[in-house]
Amino acid sequence: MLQQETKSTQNGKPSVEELLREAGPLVHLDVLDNLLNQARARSLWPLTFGLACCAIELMATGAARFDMDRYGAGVFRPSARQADVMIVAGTISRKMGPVIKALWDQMPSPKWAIAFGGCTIDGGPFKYPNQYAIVEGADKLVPVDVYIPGCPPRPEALIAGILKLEEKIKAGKNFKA
Amino acid sequence: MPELIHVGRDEDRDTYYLNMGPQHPSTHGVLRLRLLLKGEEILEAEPIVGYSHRAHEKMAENRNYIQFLPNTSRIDYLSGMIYNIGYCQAVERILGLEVPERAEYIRIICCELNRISSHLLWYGTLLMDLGGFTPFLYCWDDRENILDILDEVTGSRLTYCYGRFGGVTMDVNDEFLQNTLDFCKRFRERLPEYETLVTENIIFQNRCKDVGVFDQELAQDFALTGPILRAMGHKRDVRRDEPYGIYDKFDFDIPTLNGADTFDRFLIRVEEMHQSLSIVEQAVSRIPDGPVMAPKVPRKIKPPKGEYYFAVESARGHFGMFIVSDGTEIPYRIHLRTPSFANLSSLRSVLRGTMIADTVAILGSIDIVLPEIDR
Amino acid sequence: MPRDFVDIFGNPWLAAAAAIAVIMGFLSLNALMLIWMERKVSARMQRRMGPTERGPFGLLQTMFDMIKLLGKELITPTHVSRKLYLSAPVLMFVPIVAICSLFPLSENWVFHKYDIALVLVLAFSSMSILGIFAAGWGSNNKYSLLGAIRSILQNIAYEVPLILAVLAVVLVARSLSLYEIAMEQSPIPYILFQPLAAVIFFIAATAETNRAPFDIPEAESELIGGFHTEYSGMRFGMFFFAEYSNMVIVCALATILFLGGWHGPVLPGVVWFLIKVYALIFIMMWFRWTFPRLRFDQLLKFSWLLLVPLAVANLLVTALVLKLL
Amino acid sequence: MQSLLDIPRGARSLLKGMGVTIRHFFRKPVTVEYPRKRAPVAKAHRNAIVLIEKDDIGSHNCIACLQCEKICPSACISITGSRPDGIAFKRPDKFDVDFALCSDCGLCLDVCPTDTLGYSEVYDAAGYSRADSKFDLLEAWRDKEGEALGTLRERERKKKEEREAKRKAAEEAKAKAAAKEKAEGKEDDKTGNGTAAS
Amino acid sequence: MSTTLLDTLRQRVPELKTEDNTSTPAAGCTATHVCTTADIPAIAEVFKQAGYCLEMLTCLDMRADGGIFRLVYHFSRADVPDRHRFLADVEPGHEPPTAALLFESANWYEREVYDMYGVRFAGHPDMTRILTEEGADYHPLLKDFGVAHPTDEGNGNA
Repeated sequence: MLQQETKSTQNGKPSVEELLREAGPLVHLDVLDNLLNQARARSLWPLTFGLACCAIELMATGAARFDMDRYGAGVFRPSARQADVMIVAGTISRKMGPVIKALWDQMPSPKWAIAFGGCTIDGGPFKYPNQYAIVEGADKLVPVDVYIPGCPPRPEALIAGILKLEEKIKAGKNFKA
Repeated sequence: MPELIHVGRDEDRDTYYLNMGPQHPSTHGVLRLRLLLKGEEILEAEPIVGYSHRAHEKMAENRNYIQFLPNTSRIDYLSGMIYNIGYCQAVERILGLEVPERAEYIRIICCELNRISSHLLWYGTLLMDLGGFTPFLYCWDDRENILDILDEVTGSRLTYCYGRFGGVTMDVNDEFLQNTLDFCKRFRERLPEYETLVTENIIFQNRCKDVGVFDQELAQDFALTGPILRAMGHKRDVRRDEPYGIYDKFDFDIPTLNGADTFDRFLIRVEEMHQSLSIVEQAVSRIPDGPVMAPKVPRKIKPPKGEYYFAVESARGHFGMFIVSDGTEIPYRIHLRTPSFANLSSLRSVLRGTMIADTVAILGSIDIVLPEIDR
Repeated sequence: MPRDFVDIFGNPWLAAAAAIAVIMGFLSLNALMLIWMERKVSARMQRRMGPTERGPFGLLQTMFDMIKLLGKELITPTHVSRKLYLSAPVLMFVPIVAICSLFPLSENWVFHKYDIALVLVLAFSSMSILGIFAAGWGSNNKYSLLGAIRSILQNIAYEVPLILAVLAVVLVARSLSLYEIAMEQSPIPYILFQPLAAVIFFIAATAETNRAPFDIPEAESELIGGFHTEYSGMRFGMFFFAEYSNMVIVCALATILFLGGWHGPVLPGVVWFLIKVYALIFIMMWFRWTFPRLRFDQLLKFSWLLLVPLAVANLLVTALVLKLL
Repeated sequence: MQSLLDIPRGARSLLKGMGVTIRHFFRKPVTVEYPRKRAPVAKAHRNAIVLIEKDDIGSHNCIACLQCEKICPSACISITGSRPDGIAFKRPDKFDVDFALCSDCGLCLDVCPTDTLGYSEVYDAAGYSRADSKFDLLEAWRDKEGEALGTLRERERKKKEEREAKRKAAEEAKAKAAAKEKAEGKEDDKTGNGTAAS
Repeated sequence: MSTTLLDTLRQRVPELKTEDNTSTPAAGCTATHVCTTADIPAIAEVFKQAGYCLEMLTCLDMRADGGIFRLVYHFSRADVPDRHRFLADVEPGHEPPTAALLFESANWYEREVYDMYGVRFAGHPDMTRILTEEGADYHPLLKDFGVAHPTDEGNGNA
């Protein structure tokens, strides 16, 4: 029945989609969605996942001076089932690619990824023509939300990245980069 | 990444494979340990490496000598300064370049500070593997002080590119020297605090004493170097055996113990921190004035044709660079003989018969850095 | 005699429902507070600041964690045996609520006056181990299996000295009802009579809640997540919840048995009771952030070769002394 | 397990260990609350490279000699330059740095003939896409470019004038010298003639 | 001390060409020896008795000039700094004998040489790849593998 309805829009009657669009959703879930987003943004549990040099700066951010725990992000969960954000820190070698993909799939659904360091953005200092050993960029494996350049970036850059990720989560659906 | 349980039943023992996979809180990076277990006891241990292979040696063959500098501090990013300056010293020895006295002293100070910061990070991660989280944070607090001092003059916190052929990029001012002395004094006051918190802790001693005892022929079989070898009674240190730079002008002794277990390897590294502190203090007190860069450095580095080998003592052991030059500006081959590659291969025979909790302790006491193994 | 819930509500079923409501309220508030307290205490001991950005002193941090966990996807892996896997959090949580109803908080704050409350507490507390085992065995993951086996052995090993220590107190108080034990200690808390029993009880209690030097079942650095490796979302939250509630129960039991429950000079009974409980919880947290983890076989040897003989000796000495008096 | 005598020693070591942590419990934490207060960063800290203002031109002094592009190990600098009229050196039209590839080695700063490369103060860059780590270094100097070209042309003109002045002075000097020689030459001729005539 | 070592060495391997490098410190070893791959086990045995360890084993791709792979062995002594370098040439396709039976460290070194150059070692307990990705069918460090030939002034990336 819906299909015929849409076809008869030529004679000026609004089609069903327009009607639905005007009426808006029957149940307003975005208030709950907004609450959940606010909570998700304020408690990001990273996955302990250091690959190379940037992993040391990741540990430095968790340590005493820069202390990610001030933002609730200090709870490093070793198991992928309990982590929210995967901070890819370090060069991704080709042999490590499938492992990262598997870890990403094991994480429960509202999950985000931070590409921490030049190697995870597009290969960093290890990028040269015919490079056979590394995956040039984490976004070839996982959908990355925040990119933090630097080799290695300072711990403050990671905290800035986490704050940017929080804004992105808080903005929810209507987030514009 | 635990696989499904498939219990392999051979005749009398039910064994199963456990995968301390590439992503594991205590494998210090991306090492994968495939353990054949019977209950908690390990029958077979196979370290699988290669998960952070970044083709350093291939990159050495497509860029000239000066452009390989940033790679050197990323091979072993915990003793980045030692590797970076070791590479510069290797090429200087090939070219016969003379480095001014002040630059040599600055190099010694920065290398020893880097060694202390690497040992501090090892200290923290070993304790975290054994379950005590607090010492990890204390170590990081002291390590941040070292990073600030080195940041002041080298510009980076972890992967230094401070050395150039013929000297160092930036001179050192008095404030840097004063900061170093303050750090040494403050760190010496803190070490007894670590002592009471960890070394005398009865639980820690039980977890480390007589755990992972290396028997003597392992040293020769696996070409072990560094603190592991010194914990087995061999007084071997590249700074003393094949002196490079001006290490022969400083008096520091090489700590050796012959218990060869996790606790002795722990004590060796703590003692090495003391020694490095004394080296830094001697260097700061006797640093001369003068230039930090050799007067005339050839614009294009073209080492004469031939095979060269140069070794330095990194925080983990004997790091050697086998450089083959064919006279052009691009190195023909640079092979990086890294200490952890040999040290880790000894895990195959050491882990037999130990328990999982011991694997973590032994792996922590061997102190490996994965990209240095996978190059 | 205090008016307990049954007198207040008349109908026992209503009283039970009211009791459960009160307990759930207290436990959930308490868990939120304890998780925050643990993160702040651990941070302060490690020269850092802990959660500060969420609310004053980061108080709202745990609330946000709980809401986020509620909103997470509940992954049930295919290779998991569903019945065990799904029942584990419930199995772990039910005994806790049951135990809480047995504690007399002060003179007239008691849910129901049982004369053998102590036996019930010990019975229920050994039930929660079933939850851990169901979680470990059910999630068909080698790490969880190892965690489950370890936790059973550990709980059995530390149940024995726990009970022996409690027996020593029962001998002195000559009663099994928590209310009467607490009443006996009005002038002098039993810790002065039974210092060794108190120490053994506290060590066994720390091991019972899988914490501090005895946190072998969920040893993060060895077994990734221990028995709760495969749990995500609010199911993992339930384990978190159960662990902190266990802590409260064990410390409450310790205060009633050894520190004289609600007796204290000026403040009302309940406040004294809560102060003592939270002091003991602080000591437990202090343990956790100071000591490395015991290896598994050392842990068992420590209990069987050291705690159990000491507890038995203590029991004999107490019996002898009571006989002579 | 260790012998029974060890228990007091063991217990004492545990208690002393706990003493250390409780002492830290009451000490002030060392955390720097990053967004609110910023830890002091070393002046020499290497972040992304930028063009810095050089010797009173009012803008950078890059002459697009491509030395830094050649030496860069990870090839993250790409420059195209052209010679504006009236200036001896080239000026860059495009100076892009892909900071994600940069390894902070500092070779470009060593190699720059006019020392116009420096390190930026921004150490906490984070973005939502790969493009956020690709910086265009000329952007900061685009508005000052006109004025800089003016000063450069004016300096060029001054140099040209100096050169002409020097050349003219040299010619005059030569001319004067030649004139002086002619004058001496005439006297020689006179004396010469005299001698010859007598 | 090392003279007796050289004598026992020469008895076991008569046609060993030795060149002394003590005068050139940059070479980093006391002596360089050129031998054939056949007598590597014999050399390894001599050094094992003398208490030396196999510090390094690597390979050079000399197929451009001479059509051979050159294996480089470094035997080094524990307490006194004394290092001997052995160069052994291998035709592509031949399998040199393994030293892993005598020196355990050779196990991983030879696996790495196989991984990077494709030179297989006969008698090696576990001749598989060690560093490159699973299912890799290339040997990366060969000279003709995937590198834009570096021009003299620019680097390989230009």
